[in-house]
Amino acid sequence: MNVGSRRKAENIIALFLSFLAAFFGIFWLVFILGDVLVHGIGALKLSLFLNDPVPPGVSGGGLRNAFAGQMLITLFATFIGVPLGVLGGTFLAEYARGTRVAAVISILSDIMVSVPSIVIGTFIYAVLVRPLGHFSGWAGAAALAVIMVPVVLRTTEDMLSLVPWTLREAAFALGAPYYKVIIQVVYRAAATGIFTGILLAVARVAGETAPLLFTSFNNAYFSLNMNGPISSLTATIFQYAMGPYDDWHAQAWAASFVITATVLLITIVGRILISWRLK
Amino acid sequence: MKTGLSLLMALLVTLSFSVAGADEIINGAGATFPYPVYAAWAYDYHKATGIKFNYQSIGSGGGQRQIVGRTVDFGASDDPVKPDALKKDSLLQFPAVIGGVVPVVNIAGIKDGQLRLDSDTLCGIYLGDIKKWNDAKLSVINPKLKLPDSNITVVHRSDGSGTTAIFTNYLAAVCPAFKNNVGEGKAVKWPAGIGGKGNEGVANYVKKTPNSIGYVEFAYAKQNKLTYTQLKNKAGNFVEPSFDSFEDAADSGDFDSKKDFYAWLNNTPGKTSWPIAGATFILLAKEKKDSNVKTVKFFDWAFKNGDAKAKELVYVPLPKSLKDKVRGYWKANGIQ
Amino acid sequence: MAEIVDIEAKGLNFYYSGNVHAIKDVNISAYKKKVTALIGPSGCGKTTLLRCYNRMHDLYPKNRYEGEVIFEGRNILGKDIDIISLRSRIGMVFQKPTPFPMSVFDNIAYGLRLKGIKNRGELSERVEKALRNAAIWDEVFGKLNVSAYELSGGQQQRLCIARALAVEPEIILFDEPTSALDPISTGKIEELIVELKKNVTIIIVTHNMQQAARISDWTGFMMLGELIEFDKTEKMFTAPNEKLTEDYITGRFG
Amino acid sequence: MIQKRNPIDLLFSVITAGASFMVILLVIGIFAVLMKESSLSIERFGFIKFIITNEWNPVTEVFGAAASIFGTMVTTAIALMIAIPIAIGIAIFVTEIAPDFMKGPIGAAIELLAAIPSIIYGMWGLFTLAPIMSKYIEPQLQKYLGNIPLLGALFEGTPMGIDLLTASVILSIMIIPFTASISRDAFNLTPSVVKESAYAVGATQWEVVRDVVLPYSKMGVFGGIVLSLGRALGETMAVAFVLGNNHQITASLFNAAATITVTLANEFTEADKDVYLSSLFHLALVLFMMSFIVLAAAKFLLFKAERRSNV
Repeated sequence: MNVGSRRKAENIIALFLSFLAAFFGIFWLVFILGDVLVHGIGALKLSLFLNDPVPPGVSGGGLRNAFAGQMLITLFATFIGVPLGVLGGTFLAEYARGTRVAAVISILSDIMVSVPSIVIGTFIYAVLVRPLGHFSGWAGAAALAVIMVPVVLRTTEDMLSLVPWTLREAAFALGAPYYKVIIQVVYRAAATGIFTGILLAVARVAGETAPLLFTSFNNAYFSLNMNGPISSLTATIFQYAMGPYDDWHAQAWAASFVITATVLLITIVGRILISWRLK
Repeated sequence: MKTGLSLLMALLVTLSFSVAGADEIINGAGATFPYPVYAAWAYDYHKATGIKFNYQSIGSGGGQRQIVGRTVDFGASDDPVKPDALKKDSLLQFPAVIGGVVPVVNIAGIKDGQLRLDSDTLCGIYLGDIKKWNDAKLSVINPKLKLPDSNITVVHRSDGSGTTAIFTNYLAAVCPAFKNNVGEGKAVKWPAGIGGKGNEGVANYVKKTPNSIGYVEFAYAKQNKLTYTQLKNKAGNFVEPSFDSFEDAADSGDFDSKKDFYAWLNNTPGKTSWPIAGATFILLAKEKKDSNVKTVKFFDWAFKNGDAKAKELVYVPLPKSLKDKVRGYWKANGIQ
Repeated sequence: MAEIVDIEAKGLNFYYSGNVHAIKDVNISAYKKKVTALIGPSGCGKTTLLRCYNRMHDLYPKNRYEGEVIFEGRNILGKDIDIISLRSRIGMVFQKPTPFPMSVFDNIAYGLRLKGIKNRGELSERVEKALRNAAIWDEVFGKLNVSAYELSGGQQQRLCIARALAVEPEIILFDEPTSALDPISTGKIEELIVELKKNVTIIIVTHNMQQAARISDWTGFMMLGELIEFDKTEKMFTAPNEKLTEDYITGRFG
Repeated sequence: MIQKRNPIDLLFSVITAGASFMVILLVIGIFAVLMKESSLSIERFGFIKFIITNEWNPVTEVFGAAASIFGTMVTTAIALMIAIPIAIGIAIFVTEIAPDFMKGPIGAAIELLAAIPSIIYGMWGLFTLAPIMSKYIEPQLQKYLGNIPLLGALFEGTPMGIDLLTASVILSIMIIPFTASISRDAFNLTPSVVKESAYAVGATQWEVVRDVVLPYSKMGVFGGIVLSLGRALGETMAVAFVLGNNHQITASLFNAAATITVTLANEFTEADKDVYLSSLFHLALVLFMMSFIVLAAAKFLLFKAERRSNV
C-alpha cells in the first residue's frame, strides 16, 4: 500500500508541476498580449493611419508611411514567393514524387525554413542593394519572398501528397494530360490546405524585421515607390521603441498592436480553414 | 475573383513604377547627432516646397558606408573625413550645423548641471576604473553632493557613431590612458558598459537605467529631460552645456574649404567654451550631379531659413562667414 | 461444478458525453474462472460494457454511469473506489496489439514495477512466468531486450496478454483480441484463453460467433445497448429463448 | 495513333522543376555570396581564428567572432533550458491533464502566441521585462545565489536588466509557445489505445505520460526542440532590444553582451571599412553554417531513427 500512496503522491506532484509550468508559461504570454493591448489601444488614434511622421517634439504624427510600406512589401513578397513555392511544391509532389531529388530539395527547404532571417537580409544586401546602388522596397520584398518560398513549397508538397493517388488515376483514365490533372483536379482537392499554408506564410513574413533592416531600409515619408527606400511597420517599431521619445514609444506600441492583431487575425483565419477542411 | 486580383496587381505594379518619376525625394542617412534638427528642417522644407527629405539616423559610420557604397543620395557624419580619404572615394564634404556632446546621468536626486565632472573622472568612468558613484575622485570635485554607493552603469554607443568619434576624440586628447587602451573612432572597443543604438538608444537606456551615465548630443538630453552634467574645460572652468558655451567652442573652429572643412572642436581654449563639441558634416558623391543639386538646395534653404529652428533645438548654426565658404565650395565643385 | 459470481452488473446504464445512452439497464454476471463472451452486432454496446468493468470510460470527460457493478461485494462504480488499483486487478487486452515503446522485458515488467517490485530476480522470474503463461516464452526468451515493436502482430498480442497476466489480475477483459490477426495467430490466442481460465475469470468481446462458441462457457447477446439474452453457451447456440438471438446466431442479420 | 508527350505538359513540368530547383540555388547562392563577401575577413583573420578570437575592435580593425558566438550560444542555451521543461509541461497539461473545456482554448492560445512577431517580444522586453528584471528578479537572484561559490559568478555585477539574462528570458518566452505547440502535436500522435492499455495495467496519469506518451513521442519532441534551437540561434529582434550590445565574454549573466544576429542588426549598415563589413558577412556566414549544421544533423538523426523504427 505504501507503494500505492507513494505513486499517487508522485502523480499529484507531477501533475501539479505540469500545471505550474503551463500556468507560468501562459502567465507571461498573457502578460505580453495584455501589455500590447493596453498600451496599443491607448495609443491608437485615427491620425496614426492618416498622417506621416513628424519630427520629435511636433505633435500629431502618424505612421501612414509605415502601414503603406508594410502592405506593399508584404504584398509583393507574396506575389513573388507564393507562385515559386506552389510550383516548386508541385514538382516535388507530382513530377518528382518519390525521387531522390525531391527528397533532397524537401530536406533543404526544411533547413531553409529555419535559416536565420537576418542572414537572408545580408544576402539580399549583397546581391540586390549594393549592385543597384540603393535600398529599395523590391529588395525588402525579395528578402521576404526568399523566406516564404521554402515554407509555401513544403506546405504545398505536403498538401498535394495528401490527395489520394486514385483521384489522379481517375483523371488520367479520362485522357487528361498530367498538367491538366494537376491544375484542374489535384490543386482543387488540395486548395484549402495550400491556401492555409500561404496564409500562415504571409503571417510569418508580415512580422519579420531583421531582413528589412538592410533591404527596404526606412523612409520618413509616405512612398509607394518600390524602387527606393520604403518604410515598414516592423523597422519603424525597432527605431521608435529604441528611441527616447515618449511619442515614439506610444506609436511603437500602437504599431505593435496593429501588427499583432493583423498577424493573429491571419493565423486565426488559417486555423479555422484547417479545422473546416478536416471536417 | 481571379480577374479582380490580377487587375489589382497590375494597378499596384504600375502605381509603384509611375510614382517613381513623380516623387521628389532626397534620400540620406547617417549621423544621429543632427537628426532632430534635420527632421525639423525637413518638415518645414516639405511644407514650403513639397520636396521630401528622407533622413534616416543610422549613425555616422552608416552614413559614410552608405555614401561610399552609393546607396543613398547623401551621407551624414559627425566624424569628419580626411581630405585624402574623400578623394579616394570621390566624395565632397561640408559642415551643416554645430552641436555639443554632453554626459548625461540618471542618479536619484541629482538635477541638471549639479554633477561636476572633469576629464580625469569622465575618463576613469569610461575606462571602468571608477566603478561607484561615491568614488573619492568624484566626491572631491562634488563636495556638496551626496552621491550614492551604487555601481555606475556605463552606457555607450553600439553603432558606428560620430558622437562617439567626437567623444572619444576628446577623451583621447585629454587622457593618455584612454588613448592607449581604447583609442578613438566612430566605434571603439569599450572596456565596460552597455551599448545603445544611436543617440536615441543611449538616451533611452540612460532614461531607463538607474545610476547610469551616457553621452548624447545636447538636443537629445534636452528633449528627453535627461540630467546633464557640468564639465571642466581647458581653461579650468566648470561650464554647463548651453547654446553659448557651444558657440564659444564653435568660434575657435578652423574650417578650411581647401581641406574639405576637416576640423574638430574639442577641448577648445575659450574661457566658457564647452569642451566636447563638433560640427556635423554632409557627404556627397561627386558624380551624383542631379541629387547633389537637390541636396545642396535643401541646405541652402536651411542656411537661410533654419537658424531659428536650430537654436531652438540647441544647435549652433554655422556662422555667416562659414556659410559663405560652404556656398563657395559648392560652386567650386560645380554644384549649382 | 458450482458457479461463483465474480463480477456482476446490476441495472447498469451508461451514457457517453452528450447523453448518448449506450448501455441500457443491463444485468449480467461473469462467473469465476469461466469465459464469458459478449456478442452482438456492431455498435450494440458490448465493448462499452466491457470498458465499464475497469472504468476505462473515466479517461474521457462527461461519461456517466448509473447502476452498479459489484466486485468482491463492492460497487466499483462508486466515487471512493481507487481506479488505479482496480485496474491492476482487472486486466485488459485490446483489439489491436498495444505494446509500449520499450523492450519486451520492460513491457511485461511495467505493471510489476508500478506495484513496487524492484528486485531484479523476482522481476525476471515473474516476467518469465507471465510469458510462459501467455505461451510466448519459447518465441521471445532470446529477445527480451529488443523493442516490442520488432515482434510479429500475433506475438505482440500475446505479449500484451502476458503483460496483463504479469500483475496477476483476477479478471482479464478481452476486447476482440483476434480481430487484427491471421487465423494461425488467432488459433494460438484462443487456445491460450482456454488455458488461462484455469486461473482467471475472462470476459471477451468478439465479433466472431464461432469463436464465442469455441471458447466461452457463458454468452451474452446484446443489441442496441440492451442485453437481449444471457445463458450458457451451449444453450445459446442450440436453443436460444429469444427470436432475436436465434436470428443473429443463424446469420439472418448482423 | 499514339501522340508524343503533350508539349504544354513538358513546359509545365520544366517550370515547376525550375521553381523547386530555386531552393537548391538559394542555398548554394547564399553560401557562395557570403563566402565571397567574407573573403577579405577570411584572408585577414583566417576562418577558424576568426571564430576563436575574442576581439571586436573597429579602431584597430581587428575582428573576431568569439564574443558574438558566445552570446549566441549562451542565450540559446539558457533559453532552451528554461523553455523546454515549461513547454513540455504545457504540452502535457494541454493533452493529458487539462479539463476538456480548457484544452481547446489553451491549445489555440498557444498556437496564436507562436505566431506573434518576435519584435513584439523584444519591445515588450525592453519596456516591461527589463525593469522587472532589474528591480525584482535579478537582485533576488544575486541575494540568494550570489554567494554560492562558482554559481555566484553568474550573478555578479549591477543588475541593470539590459543583459544576457534578460535576453535569454525573453528568448525563452518567445520559443515556449513554439516548442509547446510542436510537442503537443507529437503527444497527440500517441494512439489512445496504447495509453488505455497502460491505464489498464493500473498506471497513474503521470506514469502514462512518463512511460508511454513521452517515449512514444520523443522523436517528435526532439524535432521540435531542434526547430526551437534553430529559432533561438537565429532570432534577432527578440534579443536586440535588451542585450546591451557589448562584445565581451564574461561569466556573469548580468553583463551586456552581443549575439551574432544583434551585431549584424546594429552594425551592418554602419560598417565603414571594407574589412569591417567583410567581417560582418563572415559573422553571417558563421551563423548560416551553425544553423545549417544543427538542422541538417537533426534531420539526419531523425531520418536514421525513422528508418530504424520502420524495419
